[in-house]
Amino acid sequence: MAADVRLFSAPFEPGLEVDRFAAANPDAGGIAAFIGKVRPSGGVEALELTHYEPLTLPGMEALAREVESRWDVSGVLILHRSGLMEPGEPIVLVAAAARHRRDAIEAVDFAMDHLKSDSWFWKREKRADGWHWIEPREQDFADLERWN
Amino acid sequence: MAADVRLFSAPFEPGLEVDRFAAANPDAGGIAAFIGKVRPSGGVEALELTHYEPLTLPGMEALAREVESRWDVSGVLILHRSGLMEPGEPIVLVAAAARHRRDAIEAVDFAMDHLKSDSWFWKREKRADGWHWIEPREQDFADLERWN
Amino acid sequence: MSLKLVFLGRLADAAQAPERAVETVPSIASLLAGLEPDLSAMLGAEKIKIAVNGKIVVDRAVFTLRDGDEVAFLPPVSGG
Amino acid sequence: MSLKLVFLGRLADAAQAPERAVETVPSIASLLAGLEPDLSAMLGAEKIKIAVNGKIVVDRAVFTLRDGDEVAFLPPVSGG
Repeated sequence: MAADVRLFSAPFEPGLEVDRFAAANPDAGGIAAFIGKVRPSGGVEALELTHYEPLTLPGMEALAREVESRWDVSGVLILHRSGLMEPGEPIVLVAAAARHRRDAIEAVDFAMDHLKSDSWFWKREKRADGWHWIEPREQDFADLERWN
Repeated sequence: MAADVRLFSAPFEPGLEVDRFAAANPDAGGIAAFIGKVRPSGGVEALELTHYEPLTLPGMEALAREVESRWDVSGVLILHRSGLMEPGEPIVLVAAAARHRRDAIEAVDFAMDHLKSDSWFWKREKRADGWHWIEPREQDFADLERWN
Repeated sequence: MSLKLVFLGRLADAAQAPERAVETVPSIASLLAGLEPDLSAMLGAEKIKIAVNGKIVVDRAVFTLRDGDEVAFLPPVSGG
Repeated sequence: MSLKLVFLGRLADAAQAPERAVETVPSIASLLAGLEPDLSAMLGAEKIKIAVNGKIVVDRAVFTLRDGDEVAFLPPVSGG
Protein backbone atom coordinates (compact mmCIF):
# COMPACT_ATOMS: atom_id res chain seq x y z
CA MET A 1 0.00 0.00 0.00
CA ALA A 2 1.05 3.61 -0.38
CA ALA A 3 0.40 6.50 1.98
CA ASP A 4 -2.70 6.53 4.18
CA VAL A 5 -3.46 10.10 5.28
CA ARG A 6 -6.64 10.99 7.12
CA LEU A 7 -8.12 13.77 9.23
CA PHE A 8 -10.53 12.93 12.06
CA SER A 9 -13.00 15.27 13.69
CA ALA A 10 -13.84 12.64 16.34
CA PRO A 11 -11.64 10.31 18.46
CA PHE A 12 -9.81 7.49 16.67
CA GLU A 13 -8.26 4.27 18.05
CA PRO A 14 -4.48 4.22 17.58
CA GLY A 15 -4.01 0.52 18.37
CA LEU A 16 -6.65 -0.56 15.89
CA GLU A 17 -5.13 1.69 13.24
CA VAL A 18 -1.63 0.33 13.89
CA ASP A 19 -2.86 -3.26 13.55
CA ARG A 20 -4.65 -2.45 10.28
CA PHE A 21 -1.58 -0.64 8.97
CA ALA A 22 0.65 -3.62 9.85
CA ALA A 23 -1.77 -5.97 8.09
CA ALA A 24 -1.83 -3.69 5.03
CA ASN A 25 1.97 -3.90 4.81
CA PRO A 26 2.62 -7.64 4.97
CA ASP A 27 6.10 -7.44 3.44
CA ALA A 28 7.51 -5.05 6.02
CA GLY A 29 9.49 -6.61 8.83
CA GLY A 30 8.93 -3.64 11.10
CA ILE A 31 6.40 -1.00 11.98
CA ALA A 32 7.45 2.13 13.86
CA ALA A 33 4.76 4.34 15.29
CA PHE A 34 4.34 7.48 17.32
CA ILE A 35 1.14 8.47 19.10
CA GLY A 36 0.74 12.01 20.40
CA LYS A 37 -1.90 12.55 23.09
CA VAL A 38 -3.37 15.57 24.81
CA ARG A 39 -1.23 16.00 27.91
CA PRO A 40 -3.15 16.19 31.17
CA SER A 41 -0.36 18.20 32.80
CA GLY A 42 -0.26 21.95 33.31
CA GLY A 43 -3.92 22.37 34.16
CA VAL A 44 -5.12 21.85 30.60
CA GLU A 45 -8.85 21.11 30.63
CA ALA A 46 -9.37 20.87 26.88
CA LEU A 47 -7.56 21.43 23.61
CA GLU A 48 -8.94 22.71 20.33
CA LEU A 49 -7.22 22.22 17.00
CA THR A 50 -8.35 24.31 14.07
CA HIS A 51 -7.23 23.53 10.55
CA TYR A 52 -7.75 25.10 7.14
CA GLU A 53 -9.20 22.37 4.97
CA PRO A 54 -7.86 23.55 1.58
CA LEU A 55 -4.28 23.35 2.90
CA THR A 56 -4.22 20.78 5.68
CA LEU A 57 -4.88 17.53 3.88
CA PRO A 58 -2.84 18.35 0.74
CA GLY A 59 0.02 19.37 3.07
CA MET A 60 -0.12 16.08 4.95
CA GLU A 61 -0.27 14.13 1.70
CA ALA A 62 2.77 15.99 0.37
CA LEU A 63 4.62 15.16 3.59
CA ALA A 64 3.75 11.48 3.20
CA ARG A 65 5.18 11.50 -0.35
CA GLU A 66 8.31 13.24 0.91
CA VAL A 67 8.76 10.52 3.55
CA GLU A 68 8.31 7.81 0.93
CA SER A 69 10.89 9.43 -1.31
CA ARG A 70 13.48 9.79 1.47
CA TRP A 71 13.31 6.38 3.14
CA ASP A 72 12.94 2.82 1.98
CA VAL A 73 9.46 2.37 3.42
CA SER A 74 6.62 0.28 2.05
CA GLY A 75 3.90 2.40 3.67
CA VAL A 76 3.30 5.60 5.62
CA LEU A 77 0.35 6.34 7.90
CA ILE A 78 -0.52 9.89 9.03
CA LEU A 79 -3.69 10.36 11.07
CA HIS A 80 -4.57 13.67 12.71
CA ARG A 81 -7.40 14.88 14.88
CA SER A 82 -9.01 18.30 14.78
CA GLY A 83 -11.70 19.91 16.89
CA LEU A 84 -12.20 19.81 20.63
CA MET A 85 -10.24 17.20 22.59
CA GLU A 86 -9.91 16.19 26.22
CA PRO A 87 -6.70 15.22 28.03
CA GLY A 88 -5.59 11.69 27.13
CA GLU A 89 -7.23 11.66 23.69
CA PRO A 90 -4.93 10.89 20.76
CA ILE A 91 -4.12 13.87 18.51
CA VAL A 92 -1.79 12.27 16.03
CA LEU A 93 -0.63 8.85 14.89
CA VAL A 94 2.28 8.52 12.49
CA ALA A 95 3.54 5.11 11.44
CA ALA A 96 5.94 3.73 8.86
CA ALA A 97 6.40 0.18 7.63
CA ALA A 98 9.81 -0.86 6.37
CA ARG A 99 12.01 -3.83 5.77
CA HIS A 100 14.58 -2.37 8.13
CA ARG A 101 13.91 -0.92 11.55
CA ARG A 102 16.11 2.15 11.22
CA ASP A 103 14.22 3.28 8.08
CA ALA A 104 10.88 2.92 9.85
CA ILE A 105 11.99 4.79 12.98
CA GLU A 106 13.67 7.64 11.11
CA ALA A 107 10.71 8.02 8.77
CA VAL A 108 8.38 8.46 11.75
CA ASP A 109 10.75 10.91 13.43
CA PHE A 110 11.06 12.98 10.24
CA ALA A 111 7.31 12.97 9.62
CA MET A 112 6.58 14.11 13.18
CA ASP A 113 9.12 16.95 12.99
CA HIS A 114 7.63 18.23 9.75
CA LEU A 115 4.02 17.57 10.67
CA LYS A 116 4.36 19.84 13.68
CA SER A 117 6.07 22.63 11.82
CA ASP A 118 4.75 22.47 8.28
CA SER A 119 1.15 21.47 8.65
CA TRP A 120 -1.69 23.86 9.04
CA PHE A 121 -3.00 23.38 12.57
CA TRP A 122 -3.66 26.03 15.16
CA LYS A 123 -3.97 24.95 18.73
CA ARG A 124 -5.50 26.51 21.79
CA GLU A 125 -5.74 25.17 25.30
CA LYS A 126 -8.45 25.72 27.86
CA ARG A 127 -7.16 26.37 31.35
CA ALA A 128 -8.92 27.53 34.50
CA ASP A 129 -8.61 31.14 33.27
CA GLY A 130 -9.89 30.49 29.76
CA TRP A 131 -8.55 29.70 26.29
CA HIS A 132 -4.92 30.31 25.27
CA TRP A 133 -3.41 30.05 21.78
CA ILE A 134 -0.22 27.97 21.56
CA GLU A 135 2.71 29.56 19.75
CA PRO A 136 5.44 27.68 17.83
CA ARG A 137 8.13 26.28 20.11
CA GLU A 138 11.86 26.87 19.71
CA GLN A 139 12.42 23.11 20.01
CA ASP A 140 10.42 22.50 16.83
CA PHE A 141 12.81 24.60 14.78
CA ALA A 142 15.81 22.85 16.35
CA ASP A 143 14.28 19.47 15.49
CA LEU A 144 13.75 20.49 11.89
CA GLU A 145 17.34 21.55 11.44
CA ARG A 146 18.47 17.97 12.02
CA TRP A 147 17.15 17.08 8.56
CA ASN A 148 18.71 19.92 6.55
CA MET B 1 3.59 2.67 35.79
CA ALA B 2 7.07 1.23 35.56
CA ALA B 3 8.39 -1.34 33.13
CA ASP B 4 6.08 -3.97 31.66
CA VAL B 5 8.13 -6.92 30.40
CA ARG B 6 6.49 -10.13 29.22
CA LEU B 7 7.29 -13.25 27.19
CA PHE B 8 4.59 -14.86 25.06
CA SER B 9 4.55 -18.41 23.76
CA ALA B 10 1.44 -17.68 21.63
CA PRO B 11 0.53 -14.73 19.35
CA PHE B 12 -0.16 -11.36 20.97
CA GLU B 13 -2.00 -8.30 19.63
CA PRO B 14 0.34 -5.29 19.27
CA GLY B 15 -2.42 -2.69 18.78
CA LEU B 16 -4.28 -3.77 21.88
CA GLU B 17 -1.06 -3.75 23.89
CA VAL B 18 -0.14 -0.27 22.62
CA ASP B 19 -3.57 1.08 23.60
CA ARG B 20 -3.31 -0.46 27.07
CA PHE B 21 0.21 0.89 27.50
CA ALA B 22 -0.95 4.39 26.47
CA ALA B 23 -3.83 4.19 28.94
CA ALA B 24 -1.46 3.03 31.68
CA ASN B 25 0.72 6.10 31.10
CA PRO B 26 -1.79 8.95 31.21
CA ASP B 27 0.79 11.66 31.93
CA ALA B 28 2.92 10.97 28.85
CA GLY B 29 2.26 13.17 25.84
CA GLY B 30 3.75 10.65 23.48
CA ILE B 31 4.08 6.94 22.90
CA ALA B 32 6.71 5.59 20.52
CA ALA B 33 6.47 1.97 19.48
CA PHE B 34 8.20 -0.55 17.28
CA ILE B 35 6.65 -3.82 16.15
CA GLY B 36 8.85 -6.49 14.59
CA LYS B 37 7.10 -9.14 12.51
CA VAL B 38 8.17 -12.36 10.84
CA ARG B 39 9.12 -11.32 7.31
CA PRO B 40 7.41 -13.25 4.55
CA SER B 41 10.29 -12.57 2.17
CA GLY B 42 13.12 -14.91 1.26
CA GLY B 43 11.09 -18.07 1.20
CA VAL B 44 10.74 -18.29 4.98
CA GLU B 45 7.90 -20.70 5.84
CA ALA B 46 8.20 -20.54 9.61
CA LEU B 47 10.43 -19.17 12.33
CA GLU B 48 11.28 -20.67 15.68
CA LEU B 49 12.66 -18.70 18.60
CA THR B 50 14.20 -20.57 21.49
CA HIS B 51 15.05 -18.86 24.74
CA TYR B 52 16.66 -19.88 28.02
CA GLU B 53 14.16 -19.05 30.71
CA PRO B 54 16.60 -18.40 33.59
CA LEU B 55 18.34 -15.68 31.54
CA THR B 56 15.81 -14.28 29.07
CA LEU B 57 13.27 -12.56 31.30
CA PRO B 58 15.83 -11.17 33.81
CA GLY B 59 17.83 -9.86 30.83
CA MET B 60 14.82 -8.09 29.36
CA GLU B 61 13.92 -6.64 32.76
CA ALA B 62 17.46 -5.33 33.21
CA LEU B 63 17.25 -3.73 29.75
CA ALA B 64 13.97 -2.02 30.69
CA ARG B 65 15.61 -0.59 33.83
CA GLU B 66 18.57 0.60 31.74
CA VAL B 67 16.17 2.39 29.35
CA GLU B 68 14.37 4.03 32.29
CA SER B 69 17.66 5.23 33.73
CA ARG B 70 18.89 6.70 30.43
CA TRP B 71 15.80 8.54 29.19
CA ASP B 72 13.10 10.64 30.77
CA VAL B 73 10.35 8.09 30.18
CA SER B 74 7.34 7.35 32.33
CA GLY B 75 6.98 3.78 31.12
CA VAL B 76 8.66 1.07 29.06
CA LEU B 77 6.96 -1.91 27.41
CA ILE B 78 8.92 -4.93 26.13
CA LEU B 79 6.94 -7.89 24.79
CA HIS B 80 8.60 -10.81 23.05
CA ARG B 81 7.35 -14.00 21.44
CA SER B 82 9.04 -17.37 21.53
CA GLY B 83 8.20 -20.68 19.91
CA LEU B 84 7.02 -21.40 16.40
CA MET B 85 5.77 -18.44 14.32
CA GLU B 86 4.42 -17.93 10.84
CA PRO B 87 5.22 -15.04 8.46
CA GLY B 88 3.36 -11.88 9.47
CA GLU B 89 3.09 -12.75 13.16
CA PRO B 90 4.52 -10.19 15.59
CA ILE B 91 7.77 -11.20 17.30
CA VAL B 92 8.48 -8.13 19.38
CA LEU B 93 6.79 -4.97 20.58
CA VAL B 94 8.82 -2.27 22.30
CA ALA B 95 7.17 0.96 23.40
CA ALA B 96 8.11 3.94 25.53
CA ALA B 97 5.92 6.66 26.99
CA ALA B 98 7.43 10.07 27.57
CA ARG B 99 6.60 13.70 27.97
CA HIS B 100 8.78 14.51 24.97
CA ARG B 101 8.75 12.73 21.65
CA ARG B 102 12.51 12.51 21.19
CA ASP B 103 12.91 10.67 24.52
CA ALA B 104 10.24 8.15 23.57
CA ILE B 105 11.66 7.49 20.10
CA GLU B 106 15.27 7.19 21.25
CA ALA B 107 14.30 4.91 24.13
CA VAL B 108 12.58 2.53 21.70
CA ASP B 109 15.52 2.63 19.30
CA PHE B 110 17.98 1.89 22.13
CA ALA B 111 15.87 -0.91 23.53
CA MET B 112 15.53 -2.57 20.12
CA ASP B 113 19.28 -2.39 19.47
CA HIS B 114 20.07 -4.00 22.81
CA LEU B 115 17.20 -6.45 22.77
CA LYS B 116 18.49 -7.95 19.54
CA SER B 117 22.07 -8.19 20.68
CA ASP B 118 21.93 -8.72 24.42
CA SER B 119 18.93 -10.90 24.96
CA TRP B 120 18.96 -14.65 24.96
CA PHE B 121 17.06 -15.73 21.89
CA TRP B 122 18.13 -18.18 19.25
CA LYS B 123 16.37 -18.12 15.95
CA ARG B 124 15.98 -20.62 13.14
CA GLU B 125 14.06 -20.31 9.91
CA LYS B 126 12.29 -23.00 7.98
CA ARG B 127 12.84 -22.80 4.23
CA ALA B 128 11.99 -25.21 1.44
CA ASP B 129 15.21 -27.13 2.20
CA GLY B 130 14.66 -27.34 5.96
CA TRP B 131 15.61 -25.47 9.12
CA HIS B 132 18.51 -22.95 9.28
CA TRP B 133 19.96 -21.27 12.36
CA ILE B 134 20.35 -17.49 12.07
CA GLU B 135 23.71 -16.04 13.05
CA PRO B 136 24.37 -12.57 14.54
CA ARG B 137 24.44 -9.85 11.86
CA GLU B 138 27.20 -7.26 11.41
CA GLN B 139 24.57 -4.51 11.35
CA ASP B 140 23.56 -5.32 14.93
CA PHE B 141 27.05 -4.59 16.21
CA ALA B 142 27.17 -1.35 14.20
CA ASP B 143 23.83 -0.30 15.70
CA LEU B 144 25.05 -0.98 19.21
CA GLU B 145 28.14 1.16 18.77
CA ARG B 146 25.95 4.21 18.32
CA TRP B 147 25.18 4.14 22.05
CA ASN B 148 28.73 3.78 23.40
CA MET C 1 -19.66 40.98 -5.54
CA SER C 2 -17.52 39.98 -2.57
CA LEU C 3 -14.41 38.28 -1.22
CA LYS C 4 -14.58 35.72 1.58
CA LEU C 5 -11.94 36.33 4.24
CA VAL C 6 -10.92 33.46 6.54
CA PHE C 7 -9.04 34.15 9.78
CA LEU C 8 -7.16 31.24 11.32
CA GLY C 9 -5.90 30.75 14.85
CA ARG C 10 -5.64 33.84 16.98
CA LEU C 11 -6.47 36.03 13.97
CA ALA C 12 -10.09 34.88 14.36
CA ASP C 13 -10.08 36.50 17.80
CA ALA C 14 -8.61 39.72 16.42
CA ALA C 15 -11.19 39.83 13.61
CA GLN C 16 -13.92 38.87 16.10
CA ALA C 17 -15.11 36.13 13.74
CA PRO C 18 -13.52 33.23 11.82
CA GLU C 19 -14.88 34.54 8.50
CA ARG C 20 -16.01 37.81 6.96
CA ALA C 21 -17.31 38.94 3.57
CA VAL C 22 -15.96 42.18 2.09
CA GLU C 23 -16.51 44.00 -1.15
CA THR C 24 -14.22 42.83 -3.94
CA VAL C 25 -11.04 44.86 -4.38
CA PRO C 26 -8.27 44.13 -6.91
CA SER C 27 -5.20 43.90 -4.64
CA ILE C 28 -4.20 42.58 -1.26
CA ALA C 29 -2.94 46.04 -0.33
CA SER C 30 -6.33 47.60 -0.95
CA LEU C 31 -8.01 44.72 0.86
CA LEU C 32 -5.89 45.37 3.95
CA ALA C 33 -6.37 49.14 3.67
CA GLY C 34 -10.14 48.66 3.92
CA LEU C 35 -9.99 46.84 7.28
CA GLU C 36 -9.75 48.20 10.82
CA PRO C 37 -6.21 49.64 11.29
CA ASP C 38 -5.23 47.25 14.14
CA LEU C 39 -6.44 44.19 12.24
CA SER C 40 -4.84 45.43 9.02
CA ALA C 41 -1.44 45.83 10.68
CA MET C 42 -1.70 42.34 12.20
CA LEU C 43 -2.68 40.68 8.90
CA GLY C 44 0.00 42.52 6.91
CA ALA C 45 2.87 41.23 9.07
CA GLU C 46 5.46 39.17 7.19
CA LYS C 47 4.95 36.06 9.33
CA ILE C 48 1.26 35.91 8.40
CA LYS C 49 0.88 33.83 5.24
CA ILE C 50 -1.96 34.47 2.81
CA ALA C 51 -3.69 31.78 0.75
CA VAL C 52 -6.12 32.54 -2.06
CA ASN C 53 -8.44 29.66 -2.97
CA GLY C 54 -6.19 27.21 -1.13
CA LYS C 55 -2.88 28.29 -2.68
CA ILE C 56 -0.27 30.25 -0.75
CA VAL C 57 0.37 33.67 -2.32
CA VAL C 58 4.07 33.96 -3.09
CA ASP C 59 4.25 37.65 -4.09
CA ARG C 60 1.40 39.51 -2.44
CA ALA C 61 2.39 42.85 -4.00
CA VAL C 62 1.45 41.76 -7.51
CA PHE C 63 -1.35 39.29 -6.78
CA THR C 64 -4.73 40.10 -8.41
CA LEU C 65 -7.90 39.26 -6.49
CA ARG C 66 -11.06 38.22 -8.33
CA ASP C 67 -14.68 38.33 -7.31
CA GLY C 68 -15.60 35.26 -5.22
CA ASP C 69 -12.03 34.52 -4.08
CA GLU C 70 -11.47 32.98 -0.65
CA VAL C 71 -8.62 34.82 1.07
CA ALA C 72 -7.22 33.03 4.14
CA PHE C 73 -4.87 34.62 6.68
CA LEU C 74 -2.61 32.02 8.31
CA PRO C 75 -0.55 32.82 11.41
CA PRO C 76 2.44 30.61 12.36
CA VAL C 77 1.18 27.16 13.29
CA SER C 78 1.34 25.92 16.85
CA GLY C 79 4.12 23.74 18.18
CA GLY C 80 3.48 21.09 20.61
CA MET D 1 24.23 -37.74 41.38
CA SER D 2 24.18 -35.80 38.13
CA LEU D 3 24.49 -32.48 36.32
CA LYS D 4 21.83 -31.28 33.87
CA LEU D 5 23.35 -29.95 30.65
CA VAL D 6 21.27 -27.57 28.47
CA PHE D 7 22.27 -26.93 24.85
CA LEU D 8 20.85 -23.79 23.22
CA GLY D 9 20.47 -22.89 19.56
CA ARG D 10 22.56 -24.88 17.12
CA LEU D 11 24.36 -26.59 20.03
CA ALA D 12 21.21 -28.67 20.54
CA ASP D 13 21.71 -30.05 17.03
CA ALA D 14 25.37 -30.81 17.77
CA ALA D 15 24.49 -32.57 21.03
CA GLN D 16 21.57 -34.33 19.31
CA ALA D 17 19.25 -33.23 22.15
CA PRO D 18 18.40 -29.98 23.94
CA GLU D 19 19.28 -31.49 27.34
CA ARG D 20 21.41 -34.27 28.75
CA ALA D 21 22.20 -35.63 32.22
CA VAL D 22 25.81 -36.50 33.05
CA GLU D 23 27.56 -37.75 36.15
CA THR D 24 28.64 -34.96 38.47
CA VAL D 25 32.23 -33.78 38.03
CA PRO D 26 33.89 -30.92 39.94
CA SER D 27 35.09 -28.66 37.09
CA ILE D 28 33.98 -27.42 33.70
CA ALA D 29 37.20 -28.74 32.20
CA SER D 30 36.46 -32.27 33.38
CA LEU D 31 32.84 -31.93 32.27
CA LEU D 32 33.98 -31.04 28.73
CA ALA D 33 36.63 -33.79 28.77
CA GLY D 34 33.93 -36.39 29.39
CA LEU D 35 31.90 -35.46 26.26
CA GLU D 36 32.36 -36.52 22.64
CA PRO D 37 35.51 -34.78 21.27
CA ASP D 38 33.67 -32.81 18.54
CA LEU D 39 30.99 -31.57 20.93
CA SER D 40 33.59 -30.82 23.61
CA ALA D 41 35.60 -28.66 21.20
CA MET D 42 32.48 -26.81 20.12
CA LEU D 43 31.30 -26.13 23.70
CA GLY D 44 34.74 -25.04 24.86
CA ALA D 45 35.04 -22.25 22.26
CA GLU D 46 35.46 -18.78 23.71
CA LYS D 47 32.31 -17.38 22.05
CA ILE D 48 30.16 -20.02 23.79
CA LYS D 49 29.02 -18.66 27.13
CA ILE D 50 28.28 -20.98 30.05
CA ALA D 51 25.62 -20.38 32.69
CA VAL D 52 25.31 -22.40 35.87
CA ASN D 53 21.90 -22.24 37.54
CA GLY D 54 21.01 -19.15 35.49
CA LYS D 55 24.19 -17.17 36.17
CA ILE D 56 26.86 -16.62 33.54
CA VAL D 57 30.19 -18.14 34.61
CA VAL D 58 32.84 -15.42 34.51
CA ASP D 59 35.97 -17.52 35.09
CA ARG D 60 35.31 -21.04 33.91
CA ALA D 61 38.80 -22.28 34.90
CA VAL D 62 38.15 -21.92 38.64
CA PHE D 63 34.39 -22.57 38.78
CA THR D 64 33.31 -25.48 41.00
CA LEU D 65 30.31 -27.57 39.92
CA ARG D 66 27.98 -29.12 42.48
CA ASP D 67 25.64 -32.06 42.29
CA GLY D 68 22.30 -31.03 40.73
CA ASP D 69 23.68 -27.96 38.92
CA GLU D 70 22.09 -26.92 35.62
CA VAL D 71 24.88 -26.10 33.15
CA ALA D 72 23.71 -24.21 30.04
CA PHE D 73 25.82 -23.70 26.90
CA LEU D 74 24.85 -20.49 25.07
CA PRO D 75 26.05 -19.75 21.54
CA PRO D 76 25.96 -16.15 20.19
CA VAL D 77 22.35 -15.01 19.88
CA SER D 78 20.73 -14.48 16.51
CA GLY D 79 20.43 -11.14 14.82
CA GLY D 80 17.17 -9.89 13.53
